Amino acid sequence: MHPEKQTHDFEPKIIAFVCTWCTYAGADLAGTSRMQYPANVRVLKFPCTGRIDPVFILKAFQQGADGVLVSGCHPGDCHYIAGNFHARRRFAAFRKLLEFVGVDLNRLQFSWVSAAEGGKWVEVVTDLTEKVRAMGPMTEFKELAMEEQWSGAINTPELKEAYSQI
Amino acid sequence: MSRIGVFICHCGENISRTVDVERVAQQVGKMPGVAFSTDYKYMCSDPGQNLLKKAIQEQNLTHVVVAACSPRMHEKTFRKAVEAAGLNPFLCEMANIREHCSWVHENREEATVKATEIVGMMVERVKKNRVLPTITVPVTKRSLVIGGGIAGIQAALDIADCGHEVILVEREPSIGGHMAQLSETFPTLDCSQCIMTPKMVDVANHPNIKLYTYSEIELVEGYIGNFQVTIKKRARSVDEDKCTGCGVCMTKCPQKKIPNKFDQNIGMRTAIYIPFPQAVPNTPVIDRENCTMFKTGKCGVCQKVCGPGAVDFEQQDQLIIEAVGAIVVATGFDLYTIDEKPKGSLIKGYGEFGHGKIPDVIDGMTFERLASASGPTGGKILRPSDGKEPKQIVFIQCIGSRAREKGISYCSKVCCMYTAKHTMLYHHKVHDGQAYVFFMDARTPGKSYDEFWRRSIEEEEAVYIRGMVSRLYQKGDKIIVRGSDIAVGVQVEIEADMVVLATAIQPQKGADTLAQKLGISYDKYNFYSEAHAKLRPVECATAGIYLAGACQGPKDIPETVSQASAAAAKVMTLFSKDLLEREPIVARVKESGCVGCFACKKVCAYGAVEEKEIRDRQGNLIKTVAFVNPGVCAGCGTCQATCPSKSVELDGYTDEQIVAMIESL
Amino acid sequence: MTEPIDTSIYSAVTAAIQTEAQRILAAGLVTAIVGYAASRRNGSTQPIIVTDAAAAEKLIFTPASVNNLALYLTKAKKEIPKKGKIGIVVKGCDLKAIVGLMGEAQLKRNDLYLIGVPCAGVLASTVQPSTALTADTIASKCTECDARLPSDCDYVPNVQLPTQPQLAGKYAVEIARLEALTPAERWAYWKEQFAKCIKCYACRQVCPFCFCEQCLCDRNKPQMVDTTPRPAGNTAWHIVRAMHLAGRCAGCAECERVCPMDIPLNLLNRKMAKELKELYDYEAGFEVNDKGPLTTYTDKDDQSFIK
Amino acid sequence: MQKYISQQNLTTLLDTLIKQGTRVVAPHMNAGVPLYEPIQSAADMATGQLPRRSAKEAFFPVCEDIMSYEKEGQRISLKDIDPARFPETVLVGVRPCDAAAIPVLDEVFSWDYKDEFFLERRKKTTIIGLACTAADDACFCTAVGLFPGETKGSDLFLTPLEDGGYACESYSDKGETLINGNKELFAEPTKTKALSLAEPQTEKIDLKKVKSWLDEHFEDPLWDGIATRCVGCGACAFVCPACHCFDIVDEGTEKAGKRRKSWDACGFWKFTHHASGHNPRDLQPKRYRNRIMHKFKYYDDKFGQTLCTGCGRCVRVCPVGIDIASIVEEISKK
Repeated sequence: MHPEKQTHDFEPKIIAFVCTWCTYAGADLAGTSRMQYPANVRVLKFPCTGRIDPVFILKAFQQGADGVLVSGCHPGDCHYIAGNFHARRRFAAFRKLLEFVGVDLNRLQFSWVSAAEGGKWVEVVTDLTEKVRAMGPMTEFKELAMEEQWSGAINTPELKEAYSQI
Repeated sequence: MSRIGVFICHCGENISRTVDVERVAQQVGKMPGVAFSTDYKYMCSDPGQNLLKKAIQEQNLTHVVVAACSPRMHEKTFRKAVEAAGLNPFLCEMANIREHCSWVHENREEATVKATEIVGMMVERVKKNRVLPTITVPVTKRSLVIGGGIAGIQAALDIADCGHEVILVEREPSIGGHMAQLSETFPTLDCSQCIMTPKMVDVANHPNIKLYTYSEIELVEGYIGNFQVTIKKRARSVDEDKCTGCGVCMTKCPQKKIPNKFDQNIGMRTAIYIPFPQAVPNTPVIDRENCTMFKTGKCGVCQKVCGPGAVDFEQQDQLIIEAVGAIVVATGFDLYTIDEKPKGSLIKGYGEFGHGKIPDVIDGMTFERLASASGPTGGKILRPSDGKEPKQIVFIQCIGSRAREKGISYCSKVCCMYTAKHTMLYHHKVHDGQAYVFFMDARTPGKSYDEFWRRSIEEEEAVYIRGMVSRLYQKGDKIIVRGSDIAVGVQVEIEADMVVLATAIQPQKGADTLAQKLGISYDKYNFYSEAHAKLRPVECATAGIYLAGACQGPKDIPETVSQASAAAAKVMTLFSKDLLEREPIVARVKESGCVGCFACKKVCAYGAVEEKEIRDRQGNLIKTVAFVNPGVCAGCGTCQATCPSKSVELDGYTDEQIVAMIESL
Repeated sequence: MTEPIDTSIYSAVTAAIQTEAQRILAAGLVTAIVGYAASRRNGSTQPIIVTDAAAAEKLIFTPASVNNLALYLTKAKKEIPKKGKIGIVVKGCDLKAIVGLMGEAQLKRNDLYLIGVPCAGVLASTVQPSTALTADTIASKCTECDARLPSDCDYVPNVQLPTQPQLAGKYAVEIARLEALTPAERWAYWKEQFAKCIKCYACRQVCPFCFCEQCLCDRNKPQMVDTTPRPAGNTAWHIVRAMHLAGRCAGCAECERVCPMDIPLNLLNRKMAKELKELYDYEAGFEVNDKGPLTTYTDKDDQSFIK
Repeated sequence: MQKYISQQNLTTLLDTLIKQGTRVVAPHMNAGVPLYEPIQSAADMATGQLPRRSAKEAFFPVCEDIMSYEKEGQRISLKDIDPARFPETVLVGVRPCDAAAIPVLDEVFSWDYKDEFFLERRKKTTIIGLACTAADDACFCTAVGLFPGETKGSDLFLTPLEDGGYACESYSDKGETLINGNKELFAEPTKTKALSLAEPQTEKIDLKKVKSWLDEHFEDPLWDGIATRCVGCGACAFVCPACHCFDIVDEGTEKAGKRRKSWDACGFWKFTHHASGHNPRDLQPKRYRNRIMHKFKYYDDKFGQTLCTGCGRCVRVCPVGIDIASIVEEISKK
């Protein structure tokens, strides 16, 4: 009844920011259709992709996400007329910025998943999880969180241990 | 300090089969701020809800998280239950551990860990939830109906009968719309005017209906419950109060050869005219473009003959402002004009069928006027070119419709049925004539529709040829129609006396301009978009605006009437309360931080952001800030993501709530 | 390469500014003029607000007139009373910022008297203010300047701009260099740069577009960006700053000039400008735009990155 | 105690210290910017330019943790930082203007509250000062009563000689201990001429006069005149060797986090912003006035010292060219 968990060396943490009308509903559909996908994703619901601030993506990486997914309604399907069009520009720009400061864009996925696309949701989540799993942990922001200005740094055993855990 | 109650639902076995709900409840119980945590078989059941209510009261809970199915399923249920127990409903959140967890993962360990994290995320979120009072907006219980066809008339009468005032605005000099032009209607063949004109008269006589004909919408401001509409009442040049409708002016008017649009330009009218004898209002209008007085300054015959002195050449267009609480848009349709491609249109012409070039190639509406007893031929089917009775007549369906290569992919829905009707009317009037129909498919769903269509073949002897016409040309006084009968697989050539094209139904010209004034959305064909294709088919996404009839998509009369009554019902629902309650998920501006860059205003698709001046006690302007009208705001939050200083915040989805969720992971 | 750059027009520009300033102050056309004046260190200038015609002689323009004075017109500078018409000395790059501020409802053209400066370039922040202007000492932004002559000003001194030596665009070169690196190498580069940051917020305080009364990063409910000057918070701050300026930044490079730790901040802004130009054909210029590239959209926008 | 140390032996001294596990902090180039930083080898020392930030950060870090918290269930557990973990440090190549600021800071950090973070680092650090041979026109140590050979604050003071070596004099027990522990590297003083010290850039200012004017002029049009152009950044305070205001913030999540202390600046609008929303220093001139008052009056009132060593860093970094030396000079002439 309960299949064994597939063992992997590394289970990535994936944070998904989705709009409530299309992608959240699409993920619900995947559920009602009993489709299966990796359990790594955590979904945050927004009214619209237009509400998703780039800072949230940054915050997610800082909080230890190994991959981030942003997903909403297909162009023209926005429940709020044009929220996804604004989001499209905002993220087109933001991903370029992240890329420029050295974030590997393979860790940041954008998609349009409609309420009818339970299958696409599964595909997008599975692909991102597998891709990020293959890349290994996102160490950049985690390391950064441990770093201090030299004058404030103390090399404690706890810190060394924390580093080794990244 | 928050005292959060967490309720983990088993959903029978739907959740508990894969998620160890007891362990989740136990783990969650240790999270900071959680005062009570339990699991239960069916949280949505009455005992489940009672458990929730009891716990709120006994444990003095301040916030609630129900971990169960999707919030799209039961959020309302639990928020209601929470409200019944005395908490603000927005202090309750749902954690989706069914659709997003137990149903999509098989491994119990993984699913249990994930469910715990999902619940933990919602626990952190709910701590930052604020009490949100329901937003109330006063409602002006008058409504505006745009368009005086059958849809507008039906909606106006229903609302007016309910005791609410209606402003009915019609662009043409008379109400009636396309239905008034029809001869008979399918599938009963009752005379259109016989059933239409009584309704028109009802409108004219209704104490609750204020009728503006020959008028257009100039400007729409405000929001649900509180619209201000500016109506441009074009100068009729005839004083409606003085005119008795005697018609002397029309009989004396020297300009008698003006094509009458109502008769599809095959009948003629005078320069001072009513479009048809049963027009409502029965007040003539002077067509200033064709009136000798207006063109040359000399004539004035109508003024001289008018007993009551109603003719007024000096009359000006008037702007009238009306306050209404709801708007029904019923602007109807227009027919696809096949010989030209309007500038900027995505639709290509059908020049190959000679419409507009071969006089005896006409469209369906022209056929209606020919068949109409009150039409230009007195109901006789006569060809426009020479007035002869056509003995061989060809009907071609799907002109424009379902023709992706021409830019229209939709089905116009009514053509199969009206073509069948046309073959019958033709057969009744030209007993020795033969009707042929080229068709792709026959679409006849509807009560008694298929029976009607079969009758046209089986009893009225119409010959149906499945296939499209490839070529059509004039030869002598005949029109040669060539096509293929794909059912039999042969080429067909018919020497026709007249050809009738079932041209596609399109939205009225200017539908897009009106939509922009109203702030409603429309598709690429300019049909207005409903809020939800299935569940909100008569509402626009913009609150307080409703749709009726063919402006939303092709429809026949019964469907139009149903939708009009449905729109009226929606209006009456809105008017049933003095104050409109709205979900408080709207944006709010924190004025102290706002610097008035109005990026929010630039991205708001609803025009909900206004500029507001802040003044000190002496009245000096301190600054201009953004103000979000809660009556208009739809709650998408695009403004907040755009605001550089985060001075506008979407209640229910604040940065604090979202960051709390991210930080919980 | 130490090719000298001809700044001989600056003395004529200075004289013209003084005469015009005196005239408009005396005639009451403006209540104050924001310009540059000499300060103690050899060759240096500092911003000055002149309200008296007699003090107009203090106004100068030199290669050390580096500041973007548009800052003083914004709401961020509450100390300057914004009553009546204000005159301001602007270089082309400064004018772009003023134009941007007009587009964001922060300034009205009628409230300003623009004294445009034909500009041959200003000094880099890394050299002493007394240094002569050469291809080496010129500010990086000036190597990519397309706005030496401001347009639509109320007054521009009538001098002939000398021909400029061809200068290699320093930002374009550096952006191309960084783009060619791997993400990990770029991360290492920026990590080293941002680690130096001490969160003095000079970059924010001099930016004409950082006119928010309360910066997102000064809010603590929620704490979107950690405020402490540690590598994590520094990195977040600079990413957020660049994103908030995307599609707004006029390229005056003040952020980079004032950074006491010499972090190449304008590189981020230039990179975003480059991307927005490529994506939406948007560039900061002399024309007031109602909407910036990130407050508008078309239904045809690129979405090749969206699955 | 006066000694001589050759360039070679100084290198050996530092490398030995590093090998022994002592943290050696010296001027060092970091991504193109000279900063006082721990060095891995004496060869990394770069004394040519005045470091962009002062030496105060060796005692008063830009940012440091002072406590951590963890929440589990209804319990919160706190953990203090143990100052015993601060490393033994030798701070070398310190400019006189930087070294002189340290004893000034001692006053405030050991006043009614003993700041263990500052004092513990102070206790574990030996300061080797280096006479200043290059100044620019932003420098004004001579205006505030110091000079390029000032030894105040140094445990050991080096004066560069023409032969590349240094005259070396100890001014404290820590200095003597360092010499005594490495006797073989130090020789007796030589007759070699010292390199000429940096040219004084400014006349000495009568700081008593400045203070007495400040005593009487809390309200004065001067403040508006200077500070309308101040943009309210913290650059001047952060690079200053004597500014010592700090902020304490908790960073982390609901579950765990740290309490941190980091530099603050009186130029920031938030500096005196009350929780109520009121701000007694609501405009920039009031904030800038505080900067001058604190340096030349309040600190003097309390500790009898001036909170400025004339390093000129604030003059160099000010985005709008505000020049504290000219302001103080202007006040002294009133």
